[in-house]
Amino acid sequence: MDFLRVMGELVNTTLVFSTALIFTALGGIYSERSGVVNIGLEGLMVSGAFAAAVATHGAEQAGLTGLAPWLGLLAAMIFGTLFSLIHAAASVTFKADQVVSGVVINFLAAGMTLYLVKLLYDGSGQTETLGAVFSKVEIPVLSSIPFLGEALFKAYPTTYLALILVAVTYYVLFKTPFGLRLRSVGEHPSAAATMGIRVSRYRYIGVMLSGALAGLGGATITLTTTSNFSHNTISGQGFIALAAMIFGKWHPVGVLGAAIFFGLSQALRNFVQLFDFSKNVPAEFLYMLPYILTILVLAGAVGRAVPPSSLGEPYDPGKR
Amino acid sequence: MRSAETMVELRGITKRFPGITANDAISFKLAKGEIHALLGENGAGKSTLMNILFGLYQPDEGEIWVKGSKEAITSPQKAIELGIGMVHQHFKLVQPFTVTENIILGSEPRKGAAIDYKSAQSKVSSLSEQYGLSVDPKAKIQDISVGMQQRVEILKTLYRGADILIFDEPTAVLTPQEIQELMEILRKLAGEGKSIILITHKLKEIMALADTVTIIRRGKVIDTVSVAETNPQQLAEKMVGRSVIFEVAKKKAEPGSAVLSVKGLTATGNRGNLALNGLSLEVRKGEILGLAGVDGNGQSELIEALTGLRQVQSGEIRLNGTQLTNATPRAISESGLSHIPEDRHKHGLVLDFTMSENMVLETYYNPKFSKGMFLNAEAIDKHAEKLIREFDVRTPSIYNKARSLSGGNQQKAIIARELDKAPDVLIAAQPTRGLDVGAIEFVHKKLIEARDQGKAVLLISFELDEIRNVSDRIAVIYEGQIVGEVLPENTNDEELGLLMAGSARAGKGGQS
Amino acid sequence: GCGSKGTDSKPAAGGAAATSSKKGEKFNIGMVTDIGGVNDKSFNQSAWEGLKQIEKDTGAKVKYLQSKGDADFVPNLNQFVKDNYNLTWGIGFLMGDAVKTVAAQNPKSQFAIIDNVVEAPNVESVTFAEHEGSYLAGVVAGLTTKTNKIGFVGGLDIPVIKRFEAGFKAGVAAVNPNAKVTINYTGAFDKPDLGKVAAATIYNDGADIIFHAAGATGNGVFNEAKDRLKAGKKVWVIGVDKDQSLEFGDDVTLTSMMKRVDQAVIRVTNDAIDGKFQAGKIVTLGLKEDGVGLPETSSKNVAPDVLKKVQEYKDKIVKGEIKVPDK
Amino acid sequence: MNKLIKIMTKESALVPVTAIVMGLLFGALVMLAGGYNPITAYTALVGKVFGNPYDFGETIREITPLILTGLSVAFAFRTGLFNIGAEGQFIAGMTGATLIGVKLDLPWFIHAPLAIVVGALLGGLWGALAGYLKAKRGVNEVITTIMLNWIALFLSNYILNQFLLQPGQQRSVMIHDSASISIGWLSELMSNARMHWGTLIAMAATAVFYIILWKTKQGYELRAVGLNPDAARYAGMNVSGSVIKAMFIGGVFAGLAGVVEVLGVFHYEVVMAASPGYGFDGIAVSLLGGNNPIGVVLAAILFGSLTYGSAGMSFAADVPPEIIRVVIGSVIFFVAAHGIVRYVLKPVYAKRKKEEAA
Ligand SMILES: Nc1ncnc2c1ncn2[C@@H]1O[C@H](COP(=O)(O)OP(=O)(O)OP(=O)(O)O)[C@@H](O)[C@H]1O
Ligand SMILES: Nc1ncnc2c1ncn2[C@@H]1O[C@H](COP(=O)(O)OP(=O)(O)OP(=O)(O)O)[C@@H](O)[C@H]1O
Ligand SMILES: [Mg+2]
Ligand SMILES: [Mg+2]
Repeated sequence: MDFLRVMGELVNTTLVFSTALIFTALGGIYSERSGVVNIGLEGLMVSGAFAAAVATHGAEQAGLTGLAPWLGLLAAMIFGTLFSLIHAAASVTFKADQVVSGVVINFLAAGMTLYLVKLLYDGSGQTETLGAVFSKVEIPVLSSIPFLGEALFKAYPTTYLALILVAVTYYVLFKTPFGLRLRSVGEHPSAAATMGIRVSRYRYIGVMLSGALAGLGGATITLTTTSNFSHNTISGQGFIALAAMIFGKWHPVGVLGAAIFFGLSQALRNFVQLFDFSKNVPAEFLYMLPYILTILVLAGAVGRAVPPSSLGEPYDPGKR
Repeated sequence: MRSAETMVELRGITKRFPGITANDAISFKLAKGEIHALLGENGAGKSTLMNILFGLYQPDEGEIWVKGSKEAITSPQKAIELGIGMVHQHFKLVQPFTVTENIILGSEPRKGAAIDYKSAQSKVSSLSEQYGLSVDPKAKIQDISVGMQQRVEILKTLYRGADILIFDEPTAVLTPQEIQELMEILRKLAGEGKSIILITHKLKEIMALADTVTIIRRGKVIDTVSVAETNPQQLAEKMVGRSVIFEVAKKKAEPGSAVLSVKGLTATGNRGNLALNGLSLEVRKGEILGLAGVDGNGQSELIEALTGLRQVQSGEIRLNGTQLTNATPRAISESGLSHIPEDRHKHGLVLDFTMSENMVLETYYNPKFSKGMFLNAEAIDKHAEKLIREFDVRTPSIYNKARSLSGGNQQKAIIARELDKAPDVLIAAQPTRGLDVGAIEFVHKKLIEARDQGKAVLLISFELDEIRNVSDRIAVIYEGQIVGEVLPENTNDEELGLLMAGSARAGKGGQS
Repeated sequence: GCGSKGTDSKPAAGGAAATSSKKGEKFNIGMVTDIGGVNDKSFNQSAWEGLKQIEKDTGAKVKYLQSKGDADFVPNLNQFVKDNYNLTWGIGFLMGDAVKTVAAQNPKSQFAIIDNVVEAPNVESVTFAEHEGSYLAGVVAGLTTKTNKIGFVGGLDIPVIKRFEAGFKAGVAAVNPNAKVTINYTGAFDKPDLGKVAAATIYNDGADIIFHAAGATGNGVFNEAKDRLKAGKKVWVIGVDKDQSLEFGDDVTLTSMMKRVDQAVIRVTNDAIDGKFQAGKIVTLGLKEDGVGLPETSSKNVAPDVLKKVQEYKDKIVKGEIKVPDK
Repeated sequence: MNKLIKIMTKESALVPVTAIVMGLLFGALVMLAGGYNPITAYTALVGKVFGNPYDFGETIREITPLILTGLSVAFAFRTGLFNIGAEGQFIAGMTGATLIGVKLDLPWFIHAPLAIVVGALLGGLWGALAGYLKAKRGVNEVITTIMLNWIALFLSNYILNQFLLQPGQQRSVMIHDSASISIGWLSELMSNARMHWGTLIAMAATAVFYIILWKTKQGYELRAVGLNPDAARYAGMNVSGSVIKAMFIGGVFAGLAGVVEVLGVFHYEVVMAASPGYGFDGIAVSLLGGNNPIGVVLAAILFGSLTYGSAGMSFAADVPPEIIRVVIGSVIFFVAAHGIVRYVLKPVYAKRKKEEAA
């Protein structure tokens, strides 16, 4: 086995697994940096995966083959944003417990999307299989560099988009007035309020961005992996993204690292099966590998993650 | 008093909260260039009134006039537009942000889509020069002293061009030096034509600084007087409605043997710095040792080391001769040490527990309050009833949450709990912070009573008056060491100030 | 589902459309699915298609209940029993114990189960000799591979799937001893992402054919193959349970190892309607009974000489000359 | 009766009841939009739950594990921890009970209790593991519990495959009858519904939850740590110990849920392709019940009845059962966002005030 090539493929596979996590965890950052806990990421991913499947299928039917997956992404962002409004309304306007509200999102998304699938597709439990999904893009010249070419320059457009969004998020959060205000609202809402910042508005925006990005994350899975939407298209990825967000310390670059780590440990378990020694290891232990690795790394890592100070606290100007 | 232009006029402001009228038809006038003090007991309604002026609360009745026109101040944004700035009782600063970020938040200079940090920093620097408010624009709030934080708060308002400044208990958390500096700053601001409302419990500050003072009691204006025409005694009486003794009456201490002895204590602080640097001290039976010092010289670390909340690297702590170095908080507490903590909300109380539950926070497991693995609710309630009666803690019932009590009453409850443990040593850290004169009087009385019963009391305070009035002996801490010991009757603020500033000089006559 | 429009699967639209003269008029047939539901593109769907066919042909009333978890099996079966359904199907291996319990408690009701054996006087069990069909898939793969590397992607490492693996490996070995079969169990039947990456790993390793027995996880295998095709690299997938070329297209589907669940359901149900229900019987459908096998559409992609070989091996298995291992 | 109305219209009861009604109404709207008849559907749902002894018994069976996983999540919440790991603890409990139930052969009065205890302990240990990582290594419990869920799933599959497998089946060997906690006579009474002592265990667990938290020294510590860890440390409590203990006790509750499913319902454990989901539902139950033991029981009853009844809905009214998740989700939404409910109830309050004034 050509070692370089195999390593290249390992990185490549890692990125495939990481992409949806990056989108979703970035979304989580916007919400939680604004002070709103978001365990509804799973549900938001579900809504995005659903919308992407439906929209792409629709576009396909309309003959927009090339454009179809892009329309799917767009629809996922819109639908995810709309869905996240439920969370925003409950936890910002009505000051509901944010964890509860996140659970609501997960329930509603799971129920609603499948119900809609059944209505839209004649009682079927999943959407039609999509033809017009994303395929890997090879970047000319670069993709023929040994190792690096295989590792980085043969990827889905969504992967490139995710990486770009990491940079964009970093810029937005730490360089722009919007980011400063968003973070201030999550750290100390009453301080922000006394500076004339509308806490609720920024929290709404934070949650809606998380909806849009988690929607993208869900769409990624539909459009690069499953090619349809069913009850198990999203099964736990949202929670892993939540973990990635915490592991990444609510920072876009940290999140990128965490998502890549989770992706790598998933990819590893497949690669291990190529080697003969793995025959002597019970399969179940290979399946556990990613999760055990995560715990070991976290337990060994120094420094606790400090969440935004006002995370989870509804802002009530009258409260002291 | 100048008969200058009126900047703010409040007419008949009334604000009701469930069960209480916090402001009852309050009228008030602020003239240009004036420093106008607001005086009143805890809960009198001062903060509420100012929060209304700053747009955080809406009044139920009354009118607000600013610079001659009637205004509806519906949000802080509106208040800022009208040139009103407020430095809150509890600072409104974003801890992980830099000084600059905190100041520009909400009105950031831009370059393209991004914040123009360069011009922001230079603006901050020039402002801070103009008003003599020195700050490090790049430092994070979490890394700077309280005094510096307050300067940031002031800069925030100046940055927005405020000419009406509200200060809600600005000196409660400052050291004497910082208070001096702040007074200078306030005078300077007034001199530049800014109008200032100052809330404080410290009559000395009012006398030294204010032009006019308005006294509020239970939501009503009692009187507005010119400072030139009044004196502290009169102000205090107007405020509480009875006469107040300022000097605490105490008989001379009769100290016995050392109960708490600390030798060569070394410990690191939260940021890895050497916070305690071979510190030694002794507290004797029947005396109050006052520990004076500027904030950040190791006081907090010393308290934590003594109470088992911080590990020390070397040195030893003995209580009645028993080794308690690096013992657990419980072991220390059981050996006879009680602790009135500096931060009553963080350490002193579980705010969402009932008062009854809070009164056994350190003793719930004693056979007195438990049977086997179960709690004895009856005994716990009885205990709470007793303490609350004895210490006059004002709460509707023992089943109310600690959160619903005022700061003064919360503090009384903590003192009751700590003294009830019948300790040999009592550590009282900033025990009167934020309390009104009446409450302060009560706390001081209790500390002296404890001393008279033969307890050893270690009083840590930034208030020099408090240290000098209450202590029998004063030790000064500087950079993790005791740099001097003096007797209160033989010293003055100046000498203490010098010691606290680190001018190494052995205390005279401290070894009585 | 299945790419085909108009699969009428709105739950129990009822047999109202049936004309009055049909033989199954007063006959009610229930079916309990596992969590996958009747649109799982796998055995549940196949079984339901069989029942829909029955409804059309005989006018019998058919209805299904989808389980939300293992605990639902028993009450769902009971729902049909209590409504006096004439025959109740339990679909899938997992339903074994539930069918057994409910059958014992309701000796007067009739049950049938797919993929598992329930020994009870009122149950007919239908199982399939997956290893026999997989053997033929192995023959196709062994003769078609150009790289001598072949992959197998399984769902859970459980006896049924082991039968697929064992038969497949034996088939490959019989015709191409040099070919290496890489085995990958993904640990899930519902994770296309895992299937996709497993396939990518195996294809990257040089394999040009993958046989999957992994339910929806296998969809990922197809997706990976399609991805590669788009990038100009031709690889094959061998589908499972149904003729998956109908779903995923001829350009990546070499052939499929079909389990004719629909046929089995139709046969047993028809017997029941005709009053010839073989209660207590255990039927194993292998190559001989056409319960398993490769679809007609195989001829599109499988070379004629390979198909000829397949026929030879099939005959031998049917005659009993070859005994296919099942684990 | 008047008294009952008074209780029902008290604000504490009125708000959740209204929230439930609003959730059901929202579900009805969704059904209408999809072309289904909500009245038929809800009638079928109620019929499925109360229609006959069998279904009523099965509804109780459905509710039982939800109470336990709900308690598990609620207990951790009370100590300031978010236990997403009830799922894994549930599986650990199942596996423990199966191991004892299959491998040992003892008289019933030892066997069943032992299986229960071992399962509960395993669940507890699985929880404590996350607690330990939080207390000693500072790892966020949300991450570890999510990871431990997966590890539990695969580890349990490994144990089943390796030591307990019924040859040719995808599940363990049946547990010995002596380990069963099914109640034969009651099942017979309820037309074979799977009744078991686990329901009693769940009720007992509810009482234990209450007693531990509000009557014992330990519970006092746990609550103090949950509400203010700094003050707890100041008061000499062992904060990291409390974190571990709380996760352990929470894990015991979730483990018991798994135990009763094995010993009372299935009598074996299957090799699972995916988590059974009781732990995640436990989060919803706990939150719906306000992390309060009685609330948890009521929430589990609601949750379990709706879930079980949804099969009736799809059987009799052809409504896709997914809709019930929408209903449950919106009930929780309205309970959480009680601002909306209060707004809706405003006229009621106004009227009451008038009456009182009169
Ligand atoms: N948000 C609130 N909700 C309910 N009641 C409040 C609220 N804020 C203030 N109050 C009531 O208003 C009264 C006045 O409180 P306020 O904070 O204005 O007092 P204060 O004079 O600033 O006291 P202190 O000297 O302790 O700062 C209090 O007694 C309290 O009962
Ligand atoms: N959320 C609240 N609801 C009702 N009353 C409150 C609330 N918060 C505070 N109060 C009341 O406000 C009054 C003053 O409270 P406050 O917290 O300002 O006390 P304080 O003396 O200023 O303490 P500190 O300065 O230490 O914060 C008290 O009488 C208290 O009962
Ligand atoms: Mg105040
Ligand atoms: Mg105060």
